[in-house]
Amino acid sequence: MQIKPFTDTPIKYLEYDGRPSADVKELGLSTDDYLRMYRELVFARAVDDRCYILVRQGRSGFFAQIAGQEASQIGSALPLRAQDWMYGDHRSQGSLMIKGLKASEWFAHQLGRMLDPSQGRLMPHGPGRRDLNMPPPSSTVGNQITEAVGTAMAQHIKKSDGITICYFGDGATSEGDFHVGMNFAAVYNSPVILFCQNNQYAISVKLEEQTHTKTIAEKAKAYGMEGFLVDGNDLLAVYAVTKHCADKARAGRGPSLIESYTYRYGPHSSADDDTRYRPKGELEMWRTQRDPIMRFRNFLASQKLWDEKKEEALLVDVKAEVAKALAEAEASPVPEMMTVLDHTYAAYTPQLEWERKELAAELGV
Amino acid sequence: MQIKPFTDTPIKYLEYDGRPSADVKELGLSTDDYLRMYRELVFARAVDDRCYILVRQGRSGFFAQIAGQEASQIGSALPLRAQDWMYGDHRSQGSLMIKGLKASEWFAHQLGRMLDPSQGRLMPHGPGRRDLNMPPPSSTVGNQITEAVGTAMAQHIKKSDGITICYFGDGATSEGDFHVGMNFAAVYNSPVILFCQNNQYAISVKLEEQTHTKTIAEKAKAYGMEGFLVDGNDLLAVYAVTKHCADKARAGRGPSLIESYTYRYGPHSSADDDTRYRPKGELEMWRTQRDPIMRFRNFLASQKLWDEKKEEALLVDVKAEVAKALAEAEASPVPEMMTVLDHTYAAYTPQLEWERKELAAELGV
Amino acid sequence: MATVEVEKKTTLSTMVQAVRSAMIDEMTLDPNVVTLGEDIGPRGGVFLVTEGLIDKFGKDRVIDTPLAELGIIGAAVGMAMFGLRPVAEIQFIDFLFPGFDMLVSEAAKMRYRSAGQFYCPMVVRSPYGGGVRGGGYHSQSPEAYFVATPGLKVVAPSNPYDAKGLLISSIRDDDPVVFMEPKKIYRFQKQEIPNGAYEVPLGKAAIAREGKHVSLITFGAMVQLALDAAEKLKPQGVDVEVLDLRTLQPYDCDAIMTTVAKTGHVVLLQEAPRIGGFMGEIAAYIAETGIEYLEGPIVRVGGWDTPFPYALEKAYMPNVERVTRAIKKTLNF
Amino acid sequence: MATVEVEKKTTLSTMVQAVRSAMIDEMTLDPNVVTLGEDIGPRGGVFLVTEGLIDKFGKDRVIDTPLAELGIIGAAVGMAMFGLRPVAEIQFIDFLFPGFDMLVSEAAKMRYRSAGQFYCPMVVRSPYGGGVRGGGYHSQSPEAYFVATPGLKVVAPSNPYDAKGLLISSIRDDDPVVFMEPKKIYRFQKQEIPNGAYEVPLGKAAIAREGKHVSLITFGAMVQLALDAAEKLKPQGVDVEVLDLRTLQPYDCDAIMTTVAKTGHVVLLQEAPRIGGFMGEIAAYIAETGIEYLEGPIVRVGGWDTPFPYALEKAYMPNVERVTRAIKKTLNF
Ligand SMILES: Cc1ncc(C[n+]2csc(CCOP(=O)(O)OP(=O)(O)O)c2C)c(N)n1
Ligand SMILES: Cc1ncc(C[n+]2csc(CCOP(=O)(O)OP(=O)(O)O)c2C)c(N)n1
Ligand SMILES: [Mg+2]
Ligand SMILES: [Mg+2]
Repeated sequence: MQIKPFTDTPIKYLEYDGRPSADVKELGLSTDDYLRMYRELVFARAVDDRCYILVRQGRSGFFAQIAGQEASQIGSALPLRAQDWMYGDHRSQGSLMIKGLKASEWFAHQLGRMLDPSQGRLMPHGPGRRDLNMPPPSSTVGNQITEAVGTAMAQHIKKSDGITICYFGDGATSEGDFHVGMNFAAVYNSPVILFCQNNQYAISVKLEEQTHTKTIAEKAKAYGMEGFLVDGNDLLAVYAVTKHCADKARAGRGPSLIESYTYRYGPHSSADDDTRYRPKGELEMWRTQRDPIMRFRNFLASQKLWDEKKEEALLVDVKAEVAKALAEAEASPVPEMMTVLDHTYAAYTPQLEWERKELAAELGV
Repeated sequence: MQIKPFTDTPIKYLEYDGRPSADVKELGLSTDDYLRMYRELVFARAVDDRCYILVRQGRSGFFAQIAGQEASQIGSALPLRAQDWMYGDHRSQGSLMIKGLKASEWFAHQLGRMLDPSQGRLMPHGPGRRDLNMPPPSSTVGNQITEAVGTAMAQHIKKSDGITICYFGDGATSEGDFHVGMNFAAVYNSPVILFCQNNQYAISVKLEEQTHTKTIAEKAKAYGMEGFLVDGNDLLAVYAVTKHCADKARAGRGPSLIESYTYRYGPHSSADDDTRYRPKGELEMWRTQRDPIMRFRNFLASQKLWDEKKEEALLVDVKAEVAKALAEAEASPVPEMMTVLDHTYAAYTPQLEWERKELAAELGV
Repeated sequence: MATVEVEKKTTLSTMVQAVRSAMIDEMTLDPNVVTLGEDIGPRGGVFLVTEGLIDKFGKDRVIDTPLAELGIIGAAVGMAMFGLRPVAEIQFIDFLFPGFDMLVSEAAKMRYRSAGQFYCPMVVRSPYGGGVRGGGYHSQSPEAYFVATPGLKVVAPSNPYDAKGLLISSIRDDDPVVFMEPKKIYRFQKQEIPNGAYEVPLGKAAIAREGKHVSLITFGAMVQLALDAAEKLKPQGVDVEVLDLRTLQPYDCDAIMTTVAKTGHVVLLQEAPRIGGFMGEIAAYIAETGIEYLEGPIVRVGGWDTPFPYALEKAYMPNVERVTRAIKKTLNF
Repeated sequence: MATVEVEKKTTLSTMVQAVRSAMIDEMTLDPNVVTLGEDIGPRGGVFLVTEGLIDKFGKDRVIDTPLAELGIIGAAVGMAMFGLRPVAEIQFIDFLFPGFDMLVSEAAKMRYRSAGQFYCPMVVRSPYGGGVRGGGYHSQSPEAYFVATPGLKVVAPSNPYDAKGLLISSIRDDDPVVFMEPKKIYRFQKQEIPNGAYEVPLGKAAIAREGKHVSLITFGAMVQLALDAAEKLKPQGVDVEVLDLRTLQPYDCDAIMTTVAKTGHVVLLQEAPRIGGFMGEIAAYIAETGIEYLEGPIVRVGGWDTPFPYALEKAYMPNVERVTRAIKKTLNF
């Protein structure tokens, strides 16, 4: 698989209508792989839709949709292995679930239940799981970047065969964290992939107000790093580029910056009103002409791997799985009030012991 | 004057031996200008030498030499006008003095006397002067960068005809401040010159350990900004490039990054021991073959503007001026103990009033 | 100076509206006032405090910034030194920390280190505090950091009227002010507030409720909780005085001493964790200066000494029960 | 685990040497201990704490970093989560602030927000404090910020023996520790300290001097000043007990209460500005829990509430005169 270095035309494997525009065979993916990939896209969208409803019902306090970015998230997570580390951001549940987070856990996270691996301790933008090498995403935009680089430095020091991927948005590239993380990654030649999902907005701020370059990917050069610009709505292209960078990192050939050019359909989060800043027609264009799921379905169809009947069966199946996952989450208890003091330190300090007594008295337990 | 955009060969007007390698006439400098420039170089070196002695005598607690960087500092400060703002760093006294700081004030700063415009309130790495539009240099590496950009934004907002120059070192480019400042400058097309003195070391850390690019100047592209690499030991080249960028900023054509490639002769500061990290022979090479003062003197000689006699007269003259400035500084009183509480806020708070009484009691005044 | 056109005398306003009104009045009166922050332009800020401002004052004075708090605060410092009066919005105060260095190393110390030549007449305004299901990074009350930084002033209003008047005073003040807006009560209450600019002085506390048995000292969103607790205790014959500090740095020594001398019992209420919290300062001040008045322990009520939780916010935040227990602890000493 | 070879039993050491010895012993014993910071490689750190370490342990474990505290602390967090025990050196604690966000938003909260799954066994060690003609940015004592951050531990030794033992305990601790090294006394005193690793437990104060009239509570470089003040007052018949807190978060409640109960008089001594300072916490704790023992006001002594000066350092820093005046203030109440 040959990935050419940065140009300002996004790397594509599929045309917008799904027809292959590059040699997809070189990816070495089987029919089963394709079918799994498609299922993951559809599943991620279904989870997203369901969460949106939870928020509207007032049952979840916060939600950042990934709709529109499924190919970007899934395509970049698939090349990773168990020993690899993944740092998500506030909009990466698609990737987290590929790494192993269960949908039921994600729903529990939305609902603040004990099945949530973070046990309801985080605003629901993504929990971590230690056994998956997946720290809880940072709320403070950009904080995960230097951490991911530190983990990659540790992987090098400990001669681990794992690598690290780190997700962040276009807006995050303006923070000092991006700069410092990029520089450390390059200076230490660390096995890390810095994966920027450029969905063109940071809340209301468009990329051209965020920075004065046309792309994010070209910024890599300022660090002596390789940068790649990929069409983030093209699952195969995202997969190919990420796989390339993962192999490179594993081979000790250092870090890469990937810009995945995509678009979010929802408002920034459940607290946002995107009609205030989105130009008319833009969303409609992306939804109808650039949708990553439709594009991959068309690809499958072009390869005679998909038809209406298969689609219907899949939707039924996915719907059932989503319902089951949500039910599991709902069956999970809310955290006990007394646990609010747990996990501040490895052990209770004298001060926290004192507070534990006060809290018990207050709660009458 | 035509300045070509970034290449990784530093822009030069003079060969190392002082012969012009470009058309110096296009700079429009008169013989008087040349002679003043030379005097400033020699004067700066003399002040530097004198401060070094003050430190060795234990009379000054801290000093960061500029020796070796005189052309870089003076050449970049000369194109500025009174209404322009200058943000120095911990090693910019050469520039501050061109902007108008008196040598006597600088010595008073070293000694912590009242003639110091900062009245002994700063470790002596550079005082500010409000009437010169010159804030006190930041101690925290990089902090001045976003401030300078903010000032330039204000200049734009208030339609001032001033511009801003901001000095920092190669090491400072690793801080988030550099990144954020560069990005803001480019996004707002602010009238600012970001002037990096690359003296190849940040204390002991060589540039190749600091960042993975060969130059600093090339980083400008990552912000959609113009970058220039100039031979920082070539006074005319530094002058020409800075003048170009100043004119550009004044014309509303936005910010520039200038990398001035130079070398420091002294240890990082009076607290440093540079033998621990400097490769043998390096310093000697720079001192004997790249010295900015020698180079400019040779240029003058090549133009038949200088000879031994003039040199001797100048040295006598400069020595006297330096001695006079130091004497003035020494004649200045040390700050009164009771003033330690002044200038925390615009007015004394009740808490500080209380402390004023306590301090008076403690001092028995 | 332009004048603000006044049609009616007052407007019924939430705190968000009051803050917005302060911004509009000051920006109208003083062309040197500008505001900058993330999403404050067409989006109007995530809480709509700056809604419509960009249309009124233009892009030069209402500056949508890249996502970098270091740049927001740093640029504000550079603007303020130049002579503007920037009002920097930090979207949530939890996100101030990428720019913390600029605030504590630069804004706070510029006047001192330049011997009064340069100073930073700037405001950093930001929503703070819990009670909105915001979890660990949209709920914090980090006033302790700011109060521990000489050179900064720290202000936190508890109602719309004060919010407007205190913000105007903060903008006009020649020192850097951290203006903490209790987001929990952004839309909790409406008050008639004067149209046109007015000042509520910095450094002056207000008695939110007179009482004689115990002094409950607090600020911001906790004032309402204090009043609720006071009402709760009234039937039990406990008469609580509630002091709303309004300015935390410099705090109002006289008002504190007056109420302590009056009641002899002190409860200090904040949302933040207790350890190392701001109320430690007030306790220390009283224990040094007013110990002769004390008839019981000084009791602090705060959040627990943990990061701010999400699902268990209720178990975390101070509540009427916790406050009344504290009051009884000092009264029954 | 490798073992440390012990030739003599003790070595006469300054605090710098003690800290260096702790680093060498722990890095020898535990291959997961690494250290990173500016100029810590061939330069050996600006105070020579890491002198020679890069030759002993190689570039992978003694990591000279680019000039970016955000990266130093951020990378340390990522290393610690992975399973290393990074010791990050911040050249002067005044320069921690570009990385403050990573410390308070991430290191401190990682365990809590992941419900105990991820945590950060890391140490941020840094020289702090005044008395070295360092001016406003090489002299600060910002412990108040760290203590106000649940999830962090804060340690400050006052002598070489404690420095080594406390640093080893901090490295072995599973929580993030800010280890503040009083640079004023880096080379002030030599003590015989054990060769080979030993622990001084976190969270335990030490009585630096027994006394019965007044409890002078302090830490770090101020312990020496406290002892000097105690000697000064001895001829006047005032017997001062000096408590060296050693760990500021979690502080030693029992030790504090024991000395307060014993003497009934409290003076709290720190270098930092008083307002919002760490000692406010101790005052509040005593005023809540031990008020019945108090026979006079709790008096705080600190730096003034200004930024740290340069030329007037002497007028700024606590001195024997200031401490003795405070002691008399509470004794003569
Ligand atoms: C340091 C910080 N500043 C501000 C915020 C508020 N905030 C949350 S997400 C966001 C925009 C992020 O944009 P981008 O990085 O493009 O990611 P996207 O949301 O588009 O996926 C902002 C401003 C924050 N969480 N952290
Ligand atoms: C934020 C911060 N970190 C560390 C320091 C300590 N320090 C002072 S100068 C310096 C090196 C600066 O190198 P560079 O930017 O190249 O400037 P130079 O000294 O070479 O002129 C360091 C590490 C500091 N002052 N501020
Ligand atoms: Mg985005
Ligand atoms: Mg340098």
